[in-house]
Amino acid sequence: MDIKLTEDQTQLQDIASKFMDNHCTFDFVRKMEKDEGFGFCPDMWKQFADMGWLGIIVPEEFGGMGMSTLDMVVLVREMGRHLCPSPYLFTSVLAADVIAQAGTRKQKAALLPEIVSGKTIYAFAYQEYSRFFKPEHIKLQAKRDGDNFILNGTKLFVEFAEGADTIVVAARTGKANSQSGLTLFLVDRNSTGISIKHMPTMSRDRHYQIDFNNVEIPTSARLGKQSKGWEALEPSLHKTVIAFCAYTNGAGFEMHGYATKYASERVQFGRPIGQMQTIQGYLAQMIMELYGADMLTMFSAFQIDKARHTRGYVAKAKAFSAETVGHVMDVSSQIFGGMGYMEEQDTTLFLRRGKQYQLALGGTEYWEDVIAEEIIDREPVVLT
Amino acid sequence: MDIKLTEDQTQLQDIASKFMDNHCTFDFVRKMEKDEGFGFCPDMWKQFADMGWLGIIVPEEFGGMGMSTLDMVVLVREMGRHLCPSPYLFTSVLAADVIAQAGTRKQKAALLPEIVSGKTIYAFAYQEYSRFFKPEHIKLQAKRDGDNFILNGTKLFVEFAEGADTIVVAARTGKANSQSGLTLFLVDRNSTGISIKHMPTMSRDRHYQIDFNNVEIPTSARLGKQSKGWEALEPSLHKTVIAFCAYTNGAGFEMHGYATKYASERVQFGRPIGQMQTIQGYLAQMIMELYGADMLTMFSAFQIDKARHTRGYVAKAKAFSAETVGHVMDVSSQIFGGMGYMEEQDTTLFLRRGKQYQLALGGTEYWEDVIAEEIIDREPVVLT
Amino acid sequence: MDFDWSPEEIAFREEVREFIAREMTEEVEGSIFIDTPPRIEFVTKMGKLGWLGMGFPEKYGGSPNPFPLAQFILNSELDRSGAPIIGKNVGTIASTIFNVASEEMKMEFLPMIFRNEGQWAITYTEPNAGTDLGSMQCRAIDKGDHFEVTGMKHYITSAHFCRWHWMALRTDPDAPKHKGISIFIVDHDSPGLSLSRMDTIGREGTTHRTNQVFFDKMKIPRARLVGELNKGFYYMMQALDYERFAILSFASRVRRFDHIVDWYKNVDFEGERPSDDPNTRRSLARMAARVEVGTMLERMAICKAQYEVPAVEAAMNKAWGASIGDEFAQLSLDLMGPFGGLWGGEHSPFEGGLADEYLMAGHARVAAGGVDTSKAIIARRLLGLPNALDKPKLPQR
Amino acid sequence: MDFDWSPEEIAFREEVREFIAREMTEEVEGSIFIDTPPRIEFVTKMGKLGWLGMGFPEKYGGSPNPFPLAQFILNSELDRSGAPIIGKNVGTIASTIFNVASEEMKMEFLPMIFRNEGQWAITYTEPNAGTDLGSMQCRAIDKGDHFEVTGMKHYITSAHFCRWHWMALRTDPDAPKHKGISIFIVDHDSPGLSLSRMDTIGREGTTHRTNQVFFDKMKIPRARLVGELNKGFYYMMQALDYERFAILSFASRVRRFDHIVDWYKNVDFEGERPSDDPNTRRSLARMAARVEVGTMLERMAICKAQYEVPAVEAAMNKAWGASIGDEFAQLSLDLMGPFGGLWGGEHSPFEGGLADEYLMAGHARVAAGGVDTSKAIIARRLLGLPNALDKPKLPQR
Repeated sequence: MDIKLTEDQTQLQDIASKFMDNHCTFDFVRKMEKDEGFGFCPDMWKQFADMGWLGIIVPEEFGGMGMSTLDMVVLVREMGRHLCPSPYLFTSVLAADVIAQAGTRKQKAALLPEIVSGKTIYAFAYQEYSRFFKPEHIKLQAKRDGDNFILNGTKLFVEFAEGADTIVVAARTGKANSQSGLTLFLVDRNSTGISIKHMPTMSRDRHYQIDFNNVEIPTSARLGKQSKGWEALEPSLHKTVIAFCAYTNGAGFEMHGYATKYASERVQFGRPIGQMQTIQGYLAQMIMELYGADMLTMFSAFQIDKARHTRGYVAKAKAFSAETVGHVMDVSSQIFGGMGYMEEQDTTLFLRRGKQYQLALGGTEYWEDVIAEEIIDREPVVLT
Repeated sequence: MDIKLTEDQTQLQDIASKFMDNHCTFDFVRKMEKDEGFGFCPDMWKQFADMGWLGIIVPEEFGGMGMSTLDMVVLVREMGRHLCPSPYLFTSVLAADVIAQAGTRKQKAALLPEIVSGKTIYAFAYQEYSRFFKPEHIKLQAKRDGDNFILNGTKLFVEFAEGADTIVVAARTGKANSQSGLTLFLVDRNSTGISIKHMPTMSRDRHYQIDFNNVEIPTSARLGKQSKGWEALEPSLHKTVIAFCAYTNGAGFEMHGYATKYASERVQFGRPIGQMQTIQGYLAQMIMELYGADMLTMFSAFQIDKARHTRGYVAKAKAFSAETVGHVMDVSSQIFGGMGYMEEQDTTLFLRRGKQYQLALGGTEYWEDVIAEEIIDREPVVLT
Repeated sequence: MDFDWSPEEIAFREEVREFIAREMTEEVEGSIFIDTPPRIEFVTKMGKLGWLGMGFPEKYGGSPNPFPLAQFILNSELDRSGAPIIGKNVGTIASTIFNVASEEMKMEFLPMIFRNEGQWAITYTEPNAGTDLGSMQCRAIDKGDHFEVTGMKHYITSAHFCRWHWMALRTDPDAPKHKGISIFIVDHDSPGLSLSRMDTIGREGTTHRTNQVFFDKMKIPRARLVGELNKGFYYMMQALDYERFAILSFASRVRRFDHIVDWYKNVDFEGERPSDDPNTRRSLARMAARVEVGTMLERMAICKAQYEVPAVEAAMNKAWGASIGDEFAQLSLDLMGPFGGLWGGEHSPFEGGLADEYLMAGHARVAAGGVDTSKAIIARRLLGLPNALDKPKLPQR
Repeated sequence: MDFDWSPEEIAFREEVREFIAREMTEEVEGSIFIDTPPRIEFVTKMGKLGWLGMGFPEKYGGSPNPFPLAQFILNSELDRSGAPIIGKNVGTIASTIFNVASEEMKMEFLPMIFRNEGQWAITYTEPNAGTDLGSMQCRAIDKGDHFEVTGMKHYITSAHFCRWHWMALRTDPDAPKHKGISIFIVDHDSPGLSLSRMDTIGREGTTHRTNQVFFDKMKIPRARLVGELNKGFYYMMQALDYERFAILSFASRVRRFDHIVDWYKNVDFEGERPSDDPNTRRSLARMAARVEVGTMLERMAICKAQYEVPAVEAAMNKAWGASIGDEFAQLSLDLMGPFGGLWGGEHSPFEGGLADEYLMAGHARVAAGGVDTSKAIIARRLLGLPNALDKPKLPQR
């Protein structure tokens, strides 16, 4: 057992870190928040493609780098450190993975190279009007009509929908209020009947409501088997959730670093505030949580790569990382005193993201329910 | 509005405090823990009677002092400060109150003076094999049989049952699994068919399991109307719960005082540990919680005296006092370092009681459910 | 012990409620974070009723105090309804002027404050003197008939619309740091004074503006020195005890909690009703008890206030209130799933208002000395423990 | 990154598991709080297998270390099964002797330790020197060929059955307090040494006995001074880093948590099944994630241990483990309603064992320096912040 990064991983991390330092500055993040385009930078996306990042987990036969989940997570953590806004997670993790796993040979050959090259950007339409993240709660209907499916319903929290080319849609084709009966579709973002509305968020990122009003799509747009959508989606979703954990952990580490630096420099009552027991207690508690969240995330990625049963680990990683990012952004901001709440202070970029990240992709409550199912309702899986 | 004690209350508090200082020492409490009798001191009970305490809320016409709930609570808080072991709560609060409220004229005249004089000691048999404290969970059956009722079933956590003369029993005479359908009985502790078994607790006090095996009692032993037992009991139970809160708050204040004193005297690293920020933070947090619990308790007692709707306040007082006593005993013990966990150290008397008190008479979970019912399911009551 | 309001207290509360019902408009309520003309006008109306100068002598424009808790009742009702409360102008400035200033200064400023003529900024904090106000460095140099100031202050919240500054400046750089500070009343129009805007975090239009204030050879007439030279730090500290109490009415927190409970009772996620969900119920119940504790600690403080300045109780109010505010800002979003991250729009509960509260909730924990400072006050003044920031102090044997 | 055990690690683990399956009896398992003959015998058997001296040279009775993590795997399996773990004898005493003692002392004591002959007590703490070990006052006066000791120690946990004391004493009362302490090996039979019993809180028969140890003109031969005179404090501190790591296997906590989950899965309160209750489920789920974090922090520490002594990681293990232990001792009782207060008897889950754990859970938070001390170590050594107990230390500009 050894948790040291491999040489390749260290190199990837260094390259990513340097790239982000240079290109994903706080000014850049602020600019993207106010961007009149799609909230991310097409030039940067092109650079991601040039570095091979867009195909990091795409099999080599389709032009990707065929790297592991663990490798991908190392990269995404660096993006998170810099709060990098991009449709990376849903394009290069979720869409790339679910196409590679569930797509037909023809779909893979046609679609994966376009992900790798940066030509196609994906969004992910899953969440509907529910506090939870359960597949049971999906109601958007897909009805077969000759050679087409007709989609009707509403999706919420579709990130970067407006800048995307294709939307991965989880729709109901079978039994209501059940895990089964879902089907995945790859829907052209410009299809007739789609209307998109911005949903303002604390992080000023790009989430959208999409209304599907009799949207006609060809049967060829179906991904995987009919009414087996959840089975196809779940493993890719887990991979995406773990990548998101790495992203939020990275952001947490970065914020913690700023707070630590400030605490060691800010003098009040004749000593740096970081010499006070309470401040030390806050910082020490947070760094333990961050290490714990990070290790859980890495461990889950490792188990995913080994193709083991990982639902419980993913759930624990997400529940704990979520709590951690919320807690770290909140308490670290407090260490800055009043300054932590001034718009011009760069750490507010982190504060505004903390709670939103905590609640994204299924809040703590949803994932705690999953943990309960794993520890109570099923027999334990002994991992070596 | 004024939260100062009245002169009479101050006097009562002073007398109680002095009495307890003299008679209810730590040695006494330890002696009662190991007592081969009933776990309380009959002589002390006699003194309670002499001071009029046993009849503090009994109407004057039945020989009592006819004082308010608030007065009683002031007294009980002093008992709690000294961890005084006695059947006071269930005799002089619960039994006295429920007899005064639900008893027939004849029952009152016969039974209340015997409470006041110290002749009859009561225990309270309510809880059964359930994690919760709901009347719905009562299953012990009382069946009418001619001029008698026949009781069958098991009660748990009956405090001082062995030393009691009479047991207030909540039994089911009607619909199962419902608040309604309960009836109260006053059962002679020596009735045939009763068997009593000690339940060991952390505080080494006297809780018992009582098995009722075809226990025959006369219909005259019924208290209040048949199958209206919960309606008769609930107000008295609230009063008892509030008295118990006062008791645990008193214990909490006392323990906090010991921890504060120790912190200001114990020197490590060249300063009293009470000069360290973390220790100050613990002590300050706990004293806020104690004041809050105490005020909520006093306020609830006041509302009870005004005969207002107090279910929500009682629930909040109990839920919060319970959490507070658990927290205060735990953290205060830690302030003593290793010494806090040595049997010979007197503060362990408090530590052993903390969690048990927290869970007694309905744990936090039960009372939080009650709060939820009050704030969510019913329209708010505007109090002036 | 009597937890009920007296008939005269109830009568006064009714009077206040009627006033609010009559005078409160959406513009007054809708701008908690910004002081606007409608809010200022609202306060002026209270001044006309004599509510600003309650308890001060009539010769200074004051009015008789009907009973000890009148001001608390007034503030509590104002706070509950989202109206501006009687805060620093009366609590800090008028009280200090009344206690320590010259007769001339009293005659000049007190009536003005009680009529709400001219707004005030409290101009204390500097980049290196936040919680640790004793470290302030911005100097007022004694030039005989006036003092000269060059330097800056920051996080000054009302500076962009104030008429006067209630300003603390260092007047003796050689004295121990707490013994070289004085208080001045400074005309905002003084030559040499300029502002630079700083905004708190928030959605456009809801942020709280604060300011950096710069001084370039600004002159302050000697007559504007408040009380004695170099006593400023003690004046500030005395006022703080009172301010902590006066400003922190718990009523608005109770009101917000009630609104949140209402929201959870009434919202319907296409069939999923949060108020049926056991975890949501338990979480709200737990919070309800903790909010109630806040109202109880407040009751304790106001009862004490009838006899003396409730310094310790005010610190408890501050610590509990700010902690609870943070807890329930967090909780209210946590229970909403992804909707908790919204900052406006159709699906955002309270149009993003809860998100705003969440973002500033941590600020309440650190503002005005912060929760940890309040706990230190409790530890020292109530529990008698030595100051953790002083040199190690061995117990007396 | 490889989170899997290697084939040789797995093989060794199997060997350990087989040993435990073969040698473990109820008497060994049933006495976590007391060291008994069956437990001592169990350890002696491990000594015969060479497991106590792993990594030490064979000339001192040691045996080759199969691979870096062998000792951790051994301890983790022992801990998981409730067997005695390889603790202070090897981690503190043998390591320090090996690193600093004379060749003679190594030859005399190391083989004895690795064969588990003669038990040891760590005799450090005094009434005024708990967390602050540097303050110890009990003196060893240099008399040339021996040292003479009069005074006392307390909270000495194995003193009533030990053969040897690993004892820290003040040898220079005039030096700065950390520079006047030395370590000695003291024969328990030394004339002038006597004991007085102190018990921890607990049910009869389950308490942990500790001792006060008194010295009346006790002599220690000079040859029993370990390493250099007055270097004792540094030896103690070095050993502590390692000890924090070695002693705190998380396995037993995981095992206890699994037992609690099992209990909640299987218990039936006449139809009410806690594992169907959403609040119980959520509480256990939350705790499960936090327990898992403990296993992760432990993994981090053991991976680091392959390269160096994981001082910071060990402090995290200690802080997280003790906090989590307290949290779940509390939680497991909280979810039981009134049954949580029971201390044995028919209705008491685990026959009162959970109550015992609850009562001692706070002790784990304060023992061996405590959670706050561990956090201070993290703050200083990982985050580079100055010691809060030192004089104020301004940052270098």
